[in-house]
Amino acid sequence: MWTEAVLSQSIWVPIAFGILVLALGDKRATLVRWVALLGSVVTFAITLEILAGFDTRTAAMQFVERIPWIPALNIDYHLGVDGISLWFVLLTSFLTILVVISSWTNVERRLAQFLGAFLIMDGLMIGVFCALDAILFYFFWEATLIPMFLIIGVWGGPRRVYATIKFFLYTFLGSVLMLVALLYLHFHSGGSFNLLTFQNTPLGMVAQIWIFLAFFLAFAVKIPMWPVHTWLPDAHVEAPTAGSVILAAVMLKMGAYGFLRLSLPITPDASHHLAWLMVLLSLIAIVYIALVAIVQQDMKKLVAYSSIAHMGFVTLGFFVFDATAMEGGIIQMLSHGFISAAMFLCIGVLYDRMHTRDIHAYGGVANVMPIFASFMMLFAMGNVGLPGTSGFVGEFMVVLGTYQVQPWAAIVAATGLITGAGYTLWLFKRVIFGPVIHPQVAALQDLNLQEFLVLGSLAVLTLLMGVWPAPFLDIVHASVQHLLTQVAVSKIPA
Amino acid sequence: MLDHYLPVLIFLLVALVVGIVPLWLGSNLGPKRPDSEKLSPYECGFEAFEDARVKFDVRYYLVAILFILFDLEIAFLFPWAVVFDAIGVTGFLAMMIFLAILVVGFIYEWKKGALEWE
Amino acid sequence: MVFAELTSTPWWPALWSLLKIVAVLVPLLAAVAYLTLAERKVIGYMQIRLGPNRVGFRGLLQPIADALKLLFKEVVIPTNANRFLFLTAPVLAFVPAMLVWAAVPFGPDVAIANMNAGLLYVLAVAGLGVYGIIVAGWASNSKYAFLGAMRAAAQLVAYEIAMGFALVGVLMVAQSLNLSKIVAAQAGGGFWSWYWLPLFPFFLVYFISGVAETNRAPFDVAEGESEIVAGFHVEYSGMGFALFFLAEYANMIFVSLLTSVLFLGGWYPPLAIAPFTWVPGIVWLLLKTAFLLYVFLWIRATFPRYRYDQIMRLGWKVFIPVTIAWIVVIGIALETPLRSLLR
Amino acid sequence: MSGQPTLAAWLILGALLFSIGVVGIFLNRKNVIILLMAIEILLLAVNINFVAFSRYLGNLEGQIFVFFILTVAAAEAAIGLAILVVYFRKRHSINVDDIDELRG
Amino acid sequence: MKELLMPALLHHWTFAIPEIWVLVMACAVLLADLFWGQRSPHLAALLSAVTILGAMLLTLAQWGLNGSAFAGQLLLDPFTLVAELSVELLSLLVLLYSPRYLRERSLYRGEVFVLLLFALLGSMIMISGANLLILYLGLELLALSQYALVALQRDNLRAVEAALKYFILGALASGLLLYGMSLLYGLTGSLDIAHIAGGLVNAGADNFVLTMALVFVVAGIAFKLGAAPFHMWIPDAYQGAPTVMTLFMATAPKVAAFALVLRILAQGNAGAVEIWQQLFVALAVASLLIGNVVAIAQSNLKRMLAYSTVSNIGFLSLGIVAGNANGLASAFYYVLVYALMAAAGFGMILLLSREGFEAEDIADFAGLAQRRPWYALLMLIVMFSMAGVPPTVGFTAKLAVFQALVQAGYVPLAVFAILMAVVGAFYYLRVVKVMYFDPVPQDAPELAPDALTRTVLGLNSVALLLLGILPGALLGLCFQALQGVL
Repeated sequence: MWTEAVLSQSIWVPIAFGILVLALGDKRATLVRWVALLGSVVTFAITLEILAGFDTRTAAMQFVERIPWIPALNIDYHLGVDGISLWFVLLTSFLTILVVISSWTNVERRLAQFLGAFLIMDGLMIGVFCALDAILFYFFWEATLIPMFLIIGVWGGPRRVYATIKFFLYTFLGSVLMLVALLYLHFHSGGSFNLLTFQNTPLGMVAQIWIFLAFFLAFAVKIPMWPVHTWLPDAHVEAPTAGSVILAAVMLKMGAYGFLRLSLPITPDASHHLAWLMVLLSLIAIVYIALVAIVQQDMKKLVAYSSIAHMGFVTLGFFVFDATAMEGGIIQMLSHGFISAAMFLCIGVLYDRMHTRDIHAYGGVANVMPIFASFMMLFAMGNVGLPGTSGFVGEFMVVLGTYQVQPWAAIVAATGLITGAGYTLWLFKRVIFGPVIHPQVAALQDLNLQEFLVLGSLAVLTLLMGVWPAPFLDIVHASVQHLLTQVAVSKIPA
Repeated sequence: MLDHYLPVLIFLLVALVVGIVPLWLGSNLGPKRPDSEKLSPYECGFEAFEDARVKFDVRYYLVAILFILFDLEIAFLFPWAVVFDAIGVTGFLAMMIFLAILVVGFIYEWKKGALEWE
Repeated sequence: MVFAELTSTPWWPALWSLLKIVAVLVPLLAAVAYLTLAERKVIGYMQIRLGPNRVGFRGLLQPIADALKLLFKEVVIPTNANRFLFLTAPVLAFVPAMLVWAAVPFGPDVAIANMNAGLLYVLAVAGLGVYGIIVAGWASNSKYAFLGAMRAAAQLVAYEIAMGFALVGVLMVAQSLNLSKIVAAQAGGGFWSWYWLPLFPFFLVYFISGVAETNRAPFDVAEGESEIVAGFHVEYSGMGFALFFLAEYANMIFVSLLTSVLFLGGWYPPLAIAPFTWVPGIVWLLLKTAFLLYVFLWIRATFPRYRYDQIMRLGWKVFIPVTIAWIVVIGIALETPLRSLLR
Repeated sequence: MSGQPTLAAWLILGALLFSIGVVGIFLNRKNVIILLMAIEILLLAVNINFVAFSRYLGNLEGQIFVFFILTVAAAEAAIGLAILVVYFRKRHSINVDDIDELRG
Repeated sequence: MKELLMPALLHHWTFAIPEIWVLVMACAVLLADLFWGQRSPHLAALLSAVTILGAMLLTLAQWGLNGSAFAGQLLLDPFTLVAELSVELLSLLVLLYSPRYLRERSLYRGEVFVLLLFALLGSMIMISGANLLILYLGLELLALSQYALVALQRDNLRAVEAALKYFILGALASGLLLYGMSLLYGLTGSLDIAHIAGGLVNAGADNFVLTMALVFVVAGIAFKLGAAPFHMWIPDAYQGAPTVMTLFMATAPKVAAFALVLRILAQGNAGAVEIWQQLFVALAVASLLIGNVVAIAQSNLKRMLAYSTVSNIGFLSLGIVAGNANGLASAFYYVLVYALMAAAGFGMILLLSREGFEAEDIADFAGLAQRRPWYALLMLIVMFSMAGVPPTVGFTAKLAVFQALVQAGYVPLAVFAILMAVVGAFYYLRVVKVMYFDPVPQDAPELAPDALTRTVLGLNSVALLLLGILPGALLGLCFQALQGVL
């Protein structure tokens, strides 16, 4: 019984720990830290259990739990994972550990609330990836906004209030229309809220397009795609490091995941019909946003824009309807989860010491922080997508897959790779290399234990995925195939 | 039905005539020698210098409110009393309940001093 | 023949009503006039003095003289008074005092208008009289008039409730709002079957309230010559004053008559045996009325004026509880075998 | 019957009175007492409707309703006036335009 | 023998026993306070609590029963049970919230509790009434008690002004409702809800008059609910009234007003559903627009919550627009949820207020998260619940309403409403922002919360969260209740 509800455990255990941490209060800081760490580790252990028991041969949902939740509206508490969602569950629970460790010393104010918020976030985000009921999905989806709103607003930078309200309203506005779409589907599917039922519900083209657009708004804002991305740089710049990590590494993935779980299978015809738009927007993100990133003076803003550009590869991969590209997109999501998290953590390391993110304030960091510089080098390479890092695998697969379907799009995307290299390496050069100009930089200390642990584990993963991506792909494979079959079949009633 | 009230209408006219004619007669037959003293309001020795309608005791107002309420209870009692025989025990009990509630209100007023004048 | 022709014309009902009205109104005004004389005489004798005795034989022409005097008096309208309202007020007081008579039964089905809702009509019209008083007090723009009007209104209102409750008791037993039928319900025997006996508390309350409602001593604080110099009509002279005066006395007579109708068996003789039954019913009714009027005067000569708070206390704290309690008693009685005592 | 007003006539009277009441509430800028009177007119208009319907339907329920409306109107007037008196004592005005403590 | 003792009119009077109990006890509390109130100041409050608890027990004791008392004038049906239980619960909540606030303002008097009980009685009668006259009497009993409650703080000009405005517009609303009732009566010759429904079908009723009747009835109900454009009294009354009274006004009476919708419109005028549906579309659009947009400009929390009431009534109206059992059930659920949220919102103001100080400005909440993190968290739950963000109960309420609306085919209206929900989120967020992101002001007054209010508020807010996570039971109850009567 206990092991059966493993998905529920992975959702509710961190939330319970979060509440416990809140209850412990800010005064018992050490205890709070250890309890939070325990919570995140336990959660990760539970998600590992899922991985261990996962059957890669089938595209069906596994570890399914289904009990009536709101019987009056036929809403179920319906959880399950397949190859597409499994990695994100693990990514979430893993990154939460890193967040807890990285916040070990550098959060002074309201520590319990800070860690509590992240633990609760952990559970809610896992919930998003596990939910198989539309309302449950929406429930977790929206609920994640509250802790993130507070994380940015309370522990953020000087313009945090503006940034967090913008973040909240943008994403809220984006997602509410999804609710209408879900309700419409509910009505047309004969009173069910089961996402799997939705996937089999015949829909006319017009309805599909409307629903697709409603979903698109929700997911595009979250990913974010150009032109609804403007909340992201603000949010990242003002968010505390840990907030940026979760935001970039997990919350953006929720949007992409939404396309896979909802848009594509539920509205396949509309997806095909509007694929040109998606590809176009993805390319704009890859090219234009990358150009925007180059001119940024703020390190975090730069990485934020680079996130948008990288997510462009993801959406590109999804909407060319090619197995390689789609798997590439998923791998890119994971890889970006590690690398963007790492980049933000690196910036955090610097920021904790210098309290500025202005690129010009740095220079020659390698001289005083050699270990840090090595790590950052690795992550910068990953961000650029050099072979041997996870970034290479994802982007290469996307471009390759796209080339087979739409060669010109692949060519445009490839130029994005070059621009990406440009801004990342230029950033790296200006910050890490060169002579030490500023006296503050000269006084920098290298990584401490926590920072080393965090960056080290991410570095291992980046390299592992870069050199041996097969196990990651194995898990994804069956589900992607299944999804593509679904997308290929028209749902328009004859 | 309405025939019963025709005399009342006529009576109303007659009464108006009987009331207004003497008034008119009086004001024509009587002398008209006004002077300022005669036309000033009655006072006990000092000049009447202000509008007399400004203030009055709020208790008059309280009485008025209590009256409205009680008078309407009577409006309920009247039809009830007229058909007392027809409505039987039920009607009687119903009105007793009503009166009981009324009495509760009455006791409240009494105890709160709404009926005191000094 | 001429008569038959007359009664068949369409305006006959109106003419007939007019005749009846005149037949009531003229004696009424005469009665009012002589009631003023009677008042002075009766009180005079009670106080061992003669009363008016100069005009006419033993002063019998005194009311006529008074009327003429008032007619030729100057009508003074105070400077700051509201002229229209000031002149309207006496009419407002006078007209209802007359109108109530439309419902009075002088015998079985003998009335100007024999209404089914007669009692309701009486209550409604009588209630209008208070407007005359309030308007007079307001329009005069005099402190005394205003205070008198307020007092009068509050007092009228307080006693109206008790009066209403008393009437409810009558209705419960009589089962009709028609005044003729109420009298008829008291038939059958003699004075012991009239309502004054079983409804004795109501009888008392009703009559005393009647005294209060007409602002008569000892409830005459609204006029209170010695306190607020005639109260609401302090500013009135000549016919304006006369109309208030007429209204008050007409009301006195009316209250007496209605008390006779409701509680003293109306036109029925005290004993339904030979010598009494020879006398016409109307005579009995007028005799009873005259007796009650005498009581009015008697009370005035005997009792000192109440203080205002005493008046209010009597109305609110004695009469209302007593009447409510008696309604319950009567109700219970009617629901039990005791009803034979009432019907 | 020719002498009797028709149902429509009564209803029009009711509607007119009702309109006067509503207009009185919304257009009156002077005195709160007038507002209270407008409310009374409103209720009386309703009463006319009820009585007219009751009479023409030969159904007593409407008249019973009128009794209750009258009572409630009295209670309402009592409370309304009480509030007004308290207000006047505090504000020394019953001018409608002066009721502006709360706004936004 | 039985016939003699229990004549037809009194038949089945036991079905009305909760109402009878509250009436008798209200009178008893009045007298008890009158005679012994001086010596034992808590008597009235305690007795009132006993009364409400007793009423809840009596209501529960009738669970599952169906019937009607007094010749069909008071109905006992599933809706009556659920709705009465909820107004009793809400009144109890008000009672528990109130003592300290009342004591500090010398309002801790028997009258308050008696009026509260009478208001509760009025609500209960509105819920169970099945006759226009009975509904009207319940309505007025409730309204008159409320006017008095608001004006009770005589030395507070704003409270008295609020009472005055509330009174005038409330009386106008009664007038409108009555006028509509009179037309309904004229059309059908009956005051009885069931007969009206039948009468309309038989008469094939004159459409113009029927439309007029429903316009007036809906306008009257809209006034009582506080739906725009009939919302003018809400901001002033909410802001000016003593907060305890506001707390009450925002809770039980809204449930009762919904009962009017059910009884008069859904049951009495089921045949004319298209007419009142359209009217509620207009009300919903106007309420959502005005409530959400104007609320943004408010700096006074009570006033902001008042406009939020208007917007919430807009959402509630969406369920009524759907017109079927599904829609009304969701609207019913919405109103219950709204009442709980409003109770918690105003409860927070109560908690932070002290003698001579009302924590009613949004600025008074500045930095609350640093001073009292738990209170801030509770308020956060309330605000997000009002904004309709999961996992709070506000989300499930909006969900229920939207699903009914979409099912009834009003997708564009649903989209509009949901966009308005986002606008609404903005001003709720502002409160959260002030509590969490703003610094504690220098001259912030001391907080002196008391244990009772704190406990009740905690329970109330946690309920918002728990019901949000596990809404199934309550929602199911609402659906059963409505399906049982329609």
